[in-house]
Amino acid sequence: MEKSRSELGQIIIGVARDPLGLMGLIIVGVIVFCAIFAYWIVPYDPIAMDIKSRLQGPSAAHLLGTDQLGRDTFSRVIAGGQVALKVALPAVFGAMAIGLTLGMIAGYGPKWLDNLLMLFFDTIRSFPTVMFALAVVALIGPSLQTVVFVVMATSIPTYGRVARTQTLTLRNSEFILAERSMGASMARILGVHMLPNIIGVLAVLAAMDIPTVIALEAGLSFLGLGVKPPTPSWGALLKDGYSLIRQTPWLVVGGGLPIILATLGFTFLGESLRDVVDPKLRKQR
Amino acid sequence: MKIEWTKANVGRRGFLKGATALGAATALPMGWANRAFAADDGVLRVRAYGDAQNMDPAHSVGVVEEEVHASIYNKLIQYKPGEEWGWQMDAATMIEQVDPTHIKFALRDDIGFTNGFGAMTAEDVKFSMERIVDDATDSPNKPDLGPFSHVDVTSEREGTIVLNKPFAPIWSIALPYITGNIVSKAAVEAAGGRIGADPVAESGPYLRDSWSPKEKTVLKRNPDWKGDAPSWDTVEIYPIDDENTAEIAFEAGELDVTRVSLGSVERYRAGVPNGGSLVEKPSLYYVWMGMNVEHPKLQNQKLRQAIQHAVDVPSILEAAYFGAAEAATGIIAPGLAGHRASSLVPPAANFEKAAQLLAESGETNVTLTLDTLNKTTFTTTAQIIQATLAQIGITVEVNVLESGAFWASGDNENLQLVLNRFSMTPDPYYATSWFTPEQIGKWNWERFNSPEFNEIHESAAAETDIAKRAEMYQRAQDLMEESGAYRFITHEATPVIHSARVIPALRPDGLSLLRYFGKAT
Amino acid sequence: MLSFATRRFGLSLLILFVAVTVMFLMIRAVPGDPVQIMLGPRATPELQAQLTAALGLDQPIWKQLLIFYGNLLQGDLGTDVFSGRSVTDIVFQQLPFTLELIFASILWSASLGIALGAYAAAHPNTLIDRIAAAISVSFVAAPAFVVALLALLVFAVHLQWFPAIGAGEGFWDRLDHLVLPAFAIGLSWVGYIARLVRASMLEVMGESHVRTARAFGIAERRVVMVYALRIAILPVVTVIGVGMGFLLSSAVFAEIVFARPGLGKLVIDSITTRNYPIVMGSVLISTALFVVSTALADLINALLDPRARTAH
Amino acid sequence: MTDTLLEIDHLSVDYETGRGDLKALRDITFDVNKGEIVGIVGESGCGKSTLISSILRLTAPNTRFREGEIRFKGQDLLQSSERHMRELRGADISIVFQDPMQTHNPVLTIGQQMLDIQHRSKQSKPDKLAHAAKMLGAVGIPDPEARLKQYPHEFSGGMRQRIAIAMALMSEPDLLIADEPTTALDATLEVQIIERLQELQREFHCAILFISHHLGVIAELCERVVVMYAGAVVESGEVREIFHNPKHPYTRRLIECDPGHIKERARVLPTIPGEVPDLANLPGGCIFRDRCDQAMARCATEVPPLDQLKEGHHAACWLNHEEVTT
Amino acid sequence: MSLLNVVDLKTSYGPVNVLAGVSFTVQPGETYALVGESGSGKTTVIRAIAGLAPAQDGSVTFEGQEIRGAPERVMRPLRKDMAMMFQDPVGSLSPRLTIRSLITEPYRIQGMKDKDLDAEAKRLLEMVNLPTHFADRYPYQLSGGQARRVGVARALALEPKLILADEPTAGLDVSVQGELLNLLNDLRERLGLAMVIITHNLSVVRHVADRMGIMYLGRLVEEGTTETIFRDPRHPYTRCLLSANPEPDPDARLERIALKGEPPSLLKRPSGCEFRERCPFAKDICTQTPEWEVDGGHGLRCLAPLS
Repeated sequence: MEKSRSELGQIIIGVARDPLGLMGLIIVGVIVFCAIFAYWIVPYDPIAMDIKSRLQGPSAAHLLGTDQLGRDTFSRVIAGGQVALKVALPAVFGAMAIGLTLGMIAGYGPKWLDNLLMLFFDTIRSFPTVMFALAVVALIGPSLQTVVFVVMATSIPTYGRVARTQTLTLRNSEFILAERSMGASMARILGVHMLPNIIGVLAVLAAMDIPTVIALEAGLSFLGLGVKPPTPSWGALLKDGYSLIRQTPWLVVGGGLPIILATLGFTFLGESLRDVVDPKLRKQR
Repeated sequence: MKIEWTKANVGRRGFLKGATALGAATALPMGWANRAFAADDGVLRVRAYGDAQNMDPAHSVGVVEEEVHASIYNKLIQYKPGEEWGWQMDAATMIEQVDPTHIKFALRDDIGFTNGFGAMTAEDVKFSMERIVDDATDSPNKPDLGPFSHVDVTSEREGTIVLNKPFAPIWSIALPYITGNIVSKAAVEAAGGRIGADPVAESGPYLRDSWSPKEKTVLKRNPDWKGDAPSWDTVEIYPIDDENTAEIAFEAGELDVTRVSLGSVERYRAGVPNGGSLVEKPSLYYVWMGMNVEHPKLQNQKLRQAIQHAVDVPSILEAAYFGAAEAATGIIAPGLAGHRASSLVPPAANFEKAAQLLAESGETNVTLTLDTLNKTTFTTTAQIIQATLAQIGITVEVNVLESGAFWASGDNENLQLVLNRFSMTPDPYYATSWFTPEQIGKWNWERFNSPEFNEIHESAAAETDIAKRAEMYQRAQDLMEESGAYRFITHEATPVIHSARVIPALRPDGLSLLRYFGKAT
Repeated sequence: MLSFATRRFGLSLLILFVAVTVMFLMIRAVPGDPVQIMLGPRATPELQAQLTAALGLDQPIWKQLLIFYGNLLQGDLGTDVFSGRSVTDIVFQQLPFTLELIFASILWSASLGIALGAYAAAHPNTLIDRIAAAISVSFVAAPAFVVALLALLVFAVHLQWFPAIGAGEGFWDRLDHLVLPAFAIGLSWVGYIARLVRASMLEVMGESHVRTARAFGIAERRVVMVYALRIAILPVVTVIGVGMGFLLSSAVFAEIVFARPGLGKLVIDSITTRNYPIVMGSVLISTALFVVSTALADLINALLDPRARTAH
Repeated sequence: MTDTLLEIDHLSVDYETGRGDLKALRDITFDVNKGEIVGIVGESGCGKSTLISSILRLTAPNTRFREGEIRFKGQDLLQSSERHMRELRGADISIVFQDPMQTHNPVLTIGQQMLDIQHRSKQSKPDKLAHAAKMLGAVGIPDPEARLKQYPHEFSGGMRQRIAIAMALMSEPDLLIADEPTTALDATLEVQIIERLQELQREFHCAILFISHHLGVIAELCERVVVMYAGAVVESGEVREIFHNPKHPYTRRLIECDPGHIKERARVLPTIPGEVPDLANLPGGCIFRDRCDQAMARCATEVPPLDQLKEGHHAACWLNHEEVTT
Repeated sequence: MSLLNVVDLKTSYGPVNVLAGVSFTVQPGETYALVGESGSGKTTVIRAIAGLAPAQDGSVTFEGQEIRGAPERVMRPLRKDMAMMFQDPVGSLSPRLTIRSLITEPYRIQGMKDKDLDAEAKRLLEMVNLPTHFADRYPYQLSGGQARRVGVARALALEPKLILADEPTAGLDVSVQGELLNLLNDLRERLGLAMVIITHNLSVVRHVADRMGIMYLGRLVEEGTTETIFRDPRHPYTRCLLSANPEPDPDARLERIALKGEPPSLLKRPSGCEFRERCPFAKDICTQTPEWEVDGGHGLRCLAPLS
């Protein structure tokens, strides 16, 4: 246990040494902080309406103005971070966990299972996301969980394929053969020896995927398939902002800025993470 | 802060030209998109919400298709553009109600069908109307004709429309709207009884020149049209359902006429770009919140009444309709017979009374779901309802549904609260028909079951005395409201902007009557 | 190579079959009824029953599925519920608009992305590399519909450089109409591709054959553009192939905001109106589009990479 | 001086790293005459790769040339323009790398790659291809014209290494650097390559700087040899001299360790215990001291200079100083 | 009873016959070397023995028990007695595990939870002459020689009877190579274990192996005691291999026998004697297929043996 913590510590230190990585770390840190403490930080209740002071421009009282229901945009942006993470984290990590499991099984298991899983992955991938989302939303109704499910389902193949490729590469590597020669079970090989070597690549992929997921939530919101009102999601902000862009451009700014910031943060973090985690690069150090 | 998207002086063309001619000033009026306004090309560009896919009036699915049908076909009578509902002669030179069940008409002799299908005859009128009520046609528009029986052809251009019983909406719905379109009997029969995406024979002032699905429909002047010549040579109809896009297209000079969103009204009141004008029309739509009286949670009438009083309509109008719409008093819009001057429950919420009613109901810890469509206006409205009901301690969860699922709510017995909006034709008969007991499980989502209401709906349609008829419909709406199943919200409004070169011809509810559009000189 | 192509084709057909079947079952499980939507509030029970029967919706699902496949084998996708037109016609009428949009978007975003990525990789850790990275990355998550709308406001209304709506007629006009939508949905790809190319370039540049090329004094330009880029581009081709599916989704937004005809819009409209024949037709075509584009990517990869050619 | 081709003169090279400067090469001095085969022997971490990339000036960005000169035909390469270096690479100085499987671009045909490296030639394309085919034939690739159209992966490792040699010799360079060209190959192929290289060297009269850790190969191929250890030259001289009369303990021990050297079956083999010191954190004195069984007090404090023991034989060890022997 | 008995072992991947029938035996405590060019199938032999590569035909018995194609259930208890060492010293160590976990992995796999794993790790590290603080290091922090020793420690953890070692000195500097071989030799003597060593370095074989087999294209072409083979190779291929080993002596000019060309593709095995086309001593008779003949413990597959 202690060793893995020290490795994690090493990774964090490695990321923090890289200027872009540090920037990513800071941005992500701020977003996570705001998400956790959203309801203590926000100047106003993000769902409290004040119809009299609706559609106000940015001012000292309302940094990013108010929306059509007189809700404080800044507060909604802050609280929206929580929703974004509530969507992105389970979706991305869920997809990663399932994709990883299936991908490793496909890569390590028998050929027929590999073929079956690949068919499964390719089939899911072949639906345009929007079409899939529409059908699912129509089936189970729009909500946070639905968005999570749609995003998760559509990204499983990506993780699955990467995990499979990695597993295929690793399965003939000498250390796996060595484990097999000692009689290690499949579960042990996959869990103890493959997983730690694959998860790094997938974690990087996941970090870079988080902003894409947030943007996807915005897209679904635009089509009216996003989270339930009055939940303050960045996507919902963007959608409201979109329909009022001529009157109140700050609403789009409020929804768009955090997404772009989050993208920068997670991407920088992800790329820096890759540099640190990649053993090829680490050896050179 | 308000950003004005004023037009820049230098367009792309101007840019290029300016670079060569070194005279930026000369380039000024050459803006790229200005061509739409600058050149009087005789093309009227209008926006529709959707694509007119079917050229068969019997299978028309609403206003989008009717806009084209009304231009390429003729009816005995047409709606009159203007502020008041009314009709004018079209294919008929004479039309009169000889008794409550008989209407005599005579046709003009100068209307002919294209593709060599000859002059329009009374036989065509008979064919067009009778095929709609014929079961074999599967026409969704059959109910519009009500108790229509048949047409007696008395001569080549004369005939009598026969009803089974009196039917007041014949003048306001049946004849000037979808079911009134006259098609060529010979042409339809030659086409095998069904018209598809292309008209088989046209007779109106315009001919449908081309249709690029989801892109545009082009109407061209009918050279053989003998009536009043339309002002525009060509009409291009663009299907655009996104209001923002339509407004931007208008401002970019690519549309002459479009309905705009209520949120933009304030901005356009201050001035319409390119010298255009804003026309604010009422609308026939009615928006309400319904309560499913059969749902176990909502069977208590006092609870429903408490909810009625706790919904604050002015807030909704302010936030979701941008103050551009008025509160509704019922399902029948102002200007139509049967409109109520005021509702029984005032628009503004009365939380005291609501709380009192809730206490009387004995219900506590009420949690309800509110189903609504996934459009900003509705979700905004739903959130206000959610917030105002919270004030009397009722928790509401908003279910946002995409349209396919939403419109399938009729047989959803688990429906609790629903935010709904129906369209309307200019006759009260149309409005009441959905709330009859017969419609439970179909369109009467509230499962409002009032024999008296049903009785009024049946008899009012046959009532020809306008004052009496109005009274009956007002009573019908009272019944709805008393049941506690309805909280009327608004009839919306229809703000339309048009370019300076257009004199629009709009129905009182703001819909375009393309054949009457004029040119500003 | 041939057997590889045959197997790839067989797999594509299988994917197509599974995908279409799944979508068929899924869309049927969804509440909603085209008859009700079509007839609107005016439906009488008889009429509904008649139409349901006419559309074959009264049959059990498995039978409908069989009928669907039976028709499909004869090249018939069925008839549109609303307009009575052939679904094949409708879908193929919309397809070119979406294809041209997707191609235009890929073309510009991939060219710019590859150029940016290659430049950044050739000059790693320079200021320009960092700036290019920051700018391109920030576009990755810019939602297509917001970009589209802003592009409309700026370039169509404010500057009036490009037309706002529609798809245009004739080659130049259509191209003119493509600019803004292709910009809007391609933007997020620029950064994505640039990053991908940069990473894969850096990897290739570290391989020893690049060192060999340099050791022979081959001009740096040629080393980067030919020796390294040809290999670095391979994963990009795959990503673009897969990306076609995602681009189809983005196309929906561009088609809504720019009031363009297209498959994306058709899909949305047909699903929300439960227009089953069109849903199935467009699912079939868009899945086929995806399947073909991934297969094409594999093929291009095989052409670019002689190792892949003999490996299979 | 006229027949000296390459002079490495007191060359010191560092790598800047996060842990401080890694002193990869220190005070390297030796030279290569025209038409001569010089071997460089050393185990992992001795600085062979740094030396090669320094000569070609194809160094990593964190490389720092601290001191010294690399003179090629009298001109200091470290001061030359990048343009001049490019002119030299592949023309006057060419190189064969260690791993034949990765030395060619996998997506270009061998013919294309052999065309590209003739970028300085004014010949027509068919002439260039003919020249390429001729070279392939010279290194023993059968049916060279047809094989020009093939891709690297269609050749075996041995063939690829021969192609690499053909490419390196194509411009008739004055200096060929061979960086462990046979390490990745089987013994049978190794001899084939070495013999081929000897033949070609006689034909082209180029000098070869042959880097290898395989003492047998060096002994067979080279005339002179430079022994490197941990970034420094410890001994250099005639092959025969070095192998028969090594003057540095490292050289001596290295030769002893080679099992090929021990003719009779020995269950216990000689070794050099210990590890190469950390170049980022160099101990003072002689770098081999920790592993040397003859180390003295002086070895811990002073770096032994590379002394000339006799004509053409240099060694850096205090043992060779007279005061020790007395 | 021989410890390991391999009889006519065959492996093919699709049309590629990697092993075309290999037979040999290893006695307890004996070191047996398999020698040949790359692609001759050496690695496949020991992987097939350990059940890591498929073997479609033939028989492998370990202590009298048939283990070819045996399920892992049967194999696992046997793996205590049969350990493997791999070519790549660092690459054969699971990169995310500490050295302690790595060398005690066999105990965990065999379910020996009652062992004091820390103490075992210490014992094993000491056995292979590595400092005990190495237990907390990761593979990438080790040099090739150190990693190699970790591999040895792990292979010896359960005190096996047989070690299958694939190129145990590959990638090692000459100065360290001896250390490893000495260590193995030392342990072999102390623990009495038998070894199968694969290598292409003949100099190494001479010092460590009791007997050796020479492989060509997935078959043994010659087998015998190391001494006889070095002294008197009968197969031309063996002779070529032996002569192809450059000696670290500038004056030693071996009478080198040039081997023509490269090994043929396994997909296109030559007819007759498969070495014929490269053989400097080929005769007309070599168009016939040679059989494996054993004479006084010396096996040979050649129709025109050297005397």
